[in-house]
Amino acid sequence: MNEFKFDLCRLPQETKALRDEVRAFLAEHLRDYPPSLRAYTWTGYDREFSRKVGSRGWIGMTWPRQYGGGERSAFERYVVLEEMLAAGAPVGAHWVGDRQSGPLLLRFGTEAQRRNLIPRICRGEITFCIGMSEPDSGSDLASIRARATKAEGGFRLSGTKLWTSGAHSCDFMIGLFRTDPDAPDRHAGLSQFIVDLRTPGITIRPIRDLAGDEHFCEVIFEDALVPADALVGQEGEGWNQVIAELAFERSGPERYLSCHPLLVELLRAMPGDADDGAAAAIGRQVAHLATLRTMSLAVAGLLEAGRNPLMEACVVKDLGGVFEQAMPAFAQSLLDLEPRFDAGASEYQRALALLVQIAPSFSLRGGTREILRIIIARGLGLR
Amino acid sequence: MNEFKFDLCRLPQETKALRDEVRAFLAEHLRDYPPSLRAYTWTGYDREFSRKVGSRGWIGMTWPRQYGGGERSAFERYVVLEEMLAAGAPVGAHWVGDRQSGPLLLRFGTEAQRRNLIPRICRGEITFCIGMSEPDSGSDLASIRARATKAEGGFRLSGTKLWTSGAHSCDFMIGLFRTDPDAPDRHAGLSQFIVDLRTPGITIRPIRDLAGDEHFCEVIFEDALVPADALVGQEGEGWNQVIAELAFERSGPERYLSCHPLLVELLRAMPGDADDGAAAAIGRQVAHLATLRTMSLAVAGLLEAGRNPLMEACVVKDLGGVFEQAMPAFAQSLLDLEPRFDAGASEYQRALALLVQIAPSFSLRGGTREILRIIIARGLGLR
Amino acid sequence: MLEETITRLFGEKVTHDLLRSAETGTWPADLWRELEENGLTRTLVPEALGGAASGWGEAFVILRAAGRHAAPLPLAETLLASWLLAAAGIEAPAGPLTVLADPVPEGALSGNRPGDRLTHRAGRVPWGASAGHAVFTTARGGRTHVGLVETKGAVAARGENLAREPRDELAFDRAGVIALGATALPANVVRLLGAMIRSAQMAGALGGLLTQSVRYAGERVQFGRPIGKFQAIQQELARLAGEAAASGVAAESAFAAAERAAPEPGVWIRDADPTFEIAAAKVRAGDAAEIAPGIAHQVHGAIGFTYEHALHFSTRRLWSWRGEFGTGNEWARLLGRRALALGADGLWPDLTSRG
Amino acid sequence: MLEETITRLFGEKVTHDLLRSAETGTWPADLWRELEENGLTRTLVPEALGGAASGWGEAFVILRAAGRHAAPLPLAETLLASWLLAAAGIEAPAGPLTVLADPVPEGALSGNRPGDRLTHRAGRVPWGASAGHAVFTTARGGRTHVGLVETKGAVAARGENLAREPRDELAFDRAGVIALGATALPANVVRLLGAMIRSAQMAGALGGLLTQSVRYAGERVQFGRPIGKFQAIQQELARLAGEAAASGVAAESAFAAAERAAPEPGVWIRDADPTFEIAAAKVRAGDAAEIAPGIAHQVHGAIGFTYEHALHFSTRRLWSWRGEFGTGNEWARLLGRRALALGADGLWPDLTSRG
Repeated sequence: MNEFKFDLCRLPQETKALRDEVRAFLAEHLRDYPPSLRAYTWTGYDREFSRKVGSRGWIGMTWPRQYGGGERSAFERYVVLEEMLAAGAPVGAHWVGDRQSGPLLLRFGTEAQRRNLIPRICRGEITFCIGMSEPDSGSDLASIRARATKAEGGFRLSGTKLWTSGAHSCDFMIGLFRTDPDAPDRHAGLSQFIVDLRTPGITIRPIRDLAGDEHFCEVIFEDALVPADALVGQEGEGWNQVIAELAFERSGPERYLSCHPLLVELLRAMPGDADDGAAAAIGRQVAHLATLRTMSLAVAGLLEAGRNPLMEACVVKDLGGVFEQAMPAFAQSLLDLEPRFDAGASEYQRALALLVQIAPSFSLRGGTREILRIIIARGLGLR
Repeated sequence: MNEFKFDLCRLPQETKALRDEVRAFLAEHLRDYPPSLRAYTWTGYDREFSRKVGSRGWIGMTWPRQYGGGERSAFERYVVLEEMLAAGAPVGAHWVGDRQSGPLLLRFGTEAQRRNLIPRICRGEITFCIGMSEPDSGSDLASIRARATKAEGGFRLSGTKLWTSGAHSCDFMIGLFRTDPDAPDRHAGLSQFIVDLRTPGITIRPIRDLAGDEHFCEVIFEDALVPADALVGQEGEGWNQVIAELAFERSGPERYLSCHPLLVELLRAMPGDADDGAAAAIGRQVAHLATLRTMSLAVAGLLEAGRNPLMEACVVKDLGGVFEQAMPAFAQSLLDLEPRFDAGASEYQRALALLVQIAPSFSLRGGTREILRIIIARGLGLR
Repeated sequence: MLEETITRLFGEKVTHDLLRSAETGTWPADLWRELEENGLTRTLVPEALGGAASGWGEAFVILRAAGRHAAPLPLAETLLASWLLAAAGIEAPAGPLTVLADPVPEGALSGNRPGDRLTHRAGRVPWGASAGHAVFTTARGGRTHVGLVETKGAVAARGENLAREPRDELAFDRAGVIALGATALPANVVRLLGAMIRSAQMAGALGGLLTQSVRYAGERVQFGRPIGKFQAIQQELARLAGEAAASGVAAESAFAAAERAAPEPGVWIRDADPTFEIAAAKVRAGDAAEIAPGIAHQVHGAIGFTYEHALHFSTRRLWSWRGEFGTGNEWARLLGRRALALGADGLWPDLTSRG
Repeated sequence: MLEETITRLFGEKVTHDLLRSAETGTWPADLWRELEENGLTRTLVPEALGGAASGWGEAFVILRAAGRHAAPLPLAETLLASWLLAAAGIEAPAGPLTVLADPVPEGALSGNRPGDRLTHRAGRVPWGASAGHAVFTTARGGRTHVGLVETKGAVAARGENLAREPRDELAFDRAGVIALGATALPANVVRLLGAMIRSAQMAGALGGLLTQSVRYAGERVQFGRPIGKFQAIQQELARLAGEAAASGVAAESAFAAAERAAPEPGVWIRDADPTFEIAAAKVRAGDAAEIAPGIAHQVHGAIGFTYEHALHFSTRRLWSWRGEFGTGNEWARLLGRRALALGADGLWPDLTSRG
């Protein structure tokens, strides 16, 4: 059996000044940003805000300077990220670019792709979405059917991507398409493309969610022609590139801070004479929060040290997901206030209303909880 | 899909007097029986007590008078049972006979078997255990290897039964043995036998459990000769008979009252100034307890009406198991008292100490929780 | 019979389109008329007052079905309001009715006869603006009186719950009291029976979640087979089934207790106080509402979070209803205080004395 | 290195037989001698006082291993006691030591110098009768003093916890105080660091549960295949792994905080108070101890409930340790009161200021 190994990791002393800078920035730019919007955390979308963040050098912080990056440490990036998330800042417009698309291009992209796109990501100018899921493939990505067919001038894309977060407000999609329909293995024959979403033949339909927001999209490709250099990495290597990309996704502070603004507002709303039971309940949340942060930092440290803490990242994601998903019910167990978003609702109630509705989705993001646990079980040596 | 159907069922008015009788009986005979022993509920073993219960006509209550039964209703039996369990009475010595072996013999036994055994069960004179599990078969009963081979004068039994509760203090085992090793289907070729445990060639080894008690046994058969009329029902029909027997097991009050004596002592130990959080936590337990009882009674009513509420019984067992298994942790969340059983321990602490240790086993009794839920899922139409 | 009728009616009429349009504020007039024509809005009213004279058992069947189908109109409130009026010997006016959850203070009424005036502000009144009349209670000389007012002109602010059901603020300013009558009912009767009707609706919604989730798990294919074949999904659906079943039993039990306490309007048998069963039902449904929607959404995956899919009509109602007419916490506190007062030796005898 | 040594030592010496005999009251003399010879009983003592001068980080590794193997002797208590003595500049006597969890009241001592007398009764002293000496704390003139007494003659009653580890009552009646010294430690230092050492032992025991359960799931065949192949079992083992990992991280974090607060005995840096991390570790381990033993037992089935199987040596310790030196509830209350005092805008800055 593989024992999971979390080497503790403290943030270097130098990060203190950076943290103060970020806090000052947030205090200035989010002065009037209400808790009910902070509750959206990394799904909050504000291009203007992202440009400001970019101008401070807080996007692509660890990337090479030659592409506009900051060549700063993973810990400095971690500090910026966790401050943004804890404050519920609207980081959605640069979220995917900073977290997934940029690293992907740096790793698998051509020099031209990097020169063209990375600096603009760093400035917070361009926004990305990820086109993986399809109507008939949820967790089972290998069943993807959207196709890219070689054609005069590049590739023609056809098919439908579903649940693409934020596509209606993005500039580019990193999409997974089947380039070789005859590949013997379902995982083979897939390739990744950078798709300019203004390309003719692409229709984007936002999908309203249960809370009334439009966040998911359906993206329909009807023989949309993309140039040959839209291909990212090797043709047919899409699956392996995606797997590498998913690993970036697993254990950041976004894995346990999605409901943090609610915890903050709950503390604000608590009566002064909270009884012992309520104090213990809050203390328990704090203990779990602190532990998750230590675990997540440990994984960041292992990554920075060049190790590959895949299983540890899965464990953080699993525990963090359970933690943040339970937060709305926890809040309701302490305060008998109705979750609502109509005219008379308080900011606490609005934040609660949003999270009551969307928290159940937290165990679906980036693979369901069941699948995550099966991966962990395999890491334990069970199969 | 099969929707589960619980028709509400109130106990008939006539049962009131019976309930009072049982309470008076328990008040008299268990006056000095401490909570730490009551916590054993139906695993508490006291032949003397069982004979007293028998003499009151409270064993085999629903069985035909011609065999010593009471021909009373299932509701009257329910009342006696739940009063005994709620009080934590030591019903272990007549438990299996009343609940499983008697009904089995009435259904599948020969006239001679019934005449010989049923009246003695009713008088609380003889005690039974169930020999099903084996070293290599836990939940998977079809993998049974103990054999019964036809021989001069009856059958020779060989093999080992494991986890046989109370075998060391019982008179008879109803055992499942393989009579046809060549049967094509693993479920075929099994037969049930009534085994007099004094038969030469049988060795009973009690197995000490983690709490220090001896409750489980290993029973080793070395060519033990039982007469031909030890066979119960049809040869080769053992599997189907056992399935019928398991159904008797599923939804009685023992499915949610196993920790009831602890709840009672918790109420006794609670400080007078319990805060709102503690009150709500207790209220929630009461709501679940009341609901489980209503559900269990509904199943009893359906059975009495000749229906076959198999799935409903599984649901009660599942919910009841979760409820009673969580009780020790619930108690500890309300009172910071150490579970202990040494000299200075209070009765509450002793009861808690026992149940902290054995409650995890509640989800194994009569099939694991996982298997139970798979059965329920099938009942929902999933397979 | 009744169950079949109502299930057929809701099944046909409460379409996805109806639910969507109701959430934008459209009153489902056809559905309401259909319910009225079938006598389903007056089932708890005695024949003498023009009703069907059915009992709480029938009301349970109707309200569970209404909850299962997320019927977007104040049927539960109307049944309760018309029963309250009947208890005071008042004939219910036509059309949908609503109730004020808490008693109106004595000083809010200018007198105690019809023709008197009500000055009072009440928040979160279910369907306050859609119901033509509101029924309120008030304590007078030690007795609970039931009164009737028009809502016209009293709508101070529109609001809604998480399920986008109207929850309006009514401000009565010297509103004419159409009728007022004394009853034998307890002072908290509206909150009590309100919790009960919500528990039936919740049980229905939970059953609906189960049906939808089992169906979806049987249809949705992942990794080459229906997801309902995966053990991990089966385990969760079994839990969901348990929560739905328990809530249904608890709610039905509460209605049975109400039937014993109030076998007909106007009668309230104190020795048969149904508070215990009602509190237990609301607590049990509330606990289920914490577990079940998560399971249903987990099984449905992303599609279940879209407004286009019907799942959220049930889950959002559960998230709303669990808090209405008292949260699970509030009712659990009551049960807990009761248990603590009964003490170690009183809990079990009390429980078993109830049936 | 250290981890390998200690794991090998416990792996070889803490056999099933040793554990059984320890539970009947036999002192594992060989094992203790081996630990002493390897210097493992004095790791926290400075070289000047004859110790190994290691830090809390090493102590964590040792105690986690002790917990994982259920080592039936007061190694944790001895490490803590010898560290307390060192903080007061007192040389630790040979042999096993124990600690009194709570400070001795001022009046219990007849003076404040060696040679003075202690009259005091302390319950649930871990290994009170097996340890030759007990270390206690007491407040004098605003400073925490650490004192040393023999346990001989003071054993008033033997007791044990659920894991059958000795928890004795000591009654000192004018017992001679061998040494007494002032320190810079906080008044609740024993309870605080006691909670910390238990959290390390619990993390070890949880890791042990995981190892045992995964091994068993891979070996035990049901329905024709190892039960570890069933998704339902895999889901549970993944949860168990998470609980074990989180508890380990929380405990290690607490020891790291202790190392910052007390980089050597006698030093206590107030600005680096480790209370937060220690409380979090005890709470986290306590929550894990509520979930993990159930999963381990569920996976093991009946065999895990037998005394013959080793599983219960770990699960019973978890059930015992979760309450010792403060339950999870108690430490959670402290964290909660702290969070409430910090308020909405103080929680996050405080958390991040810690590292």
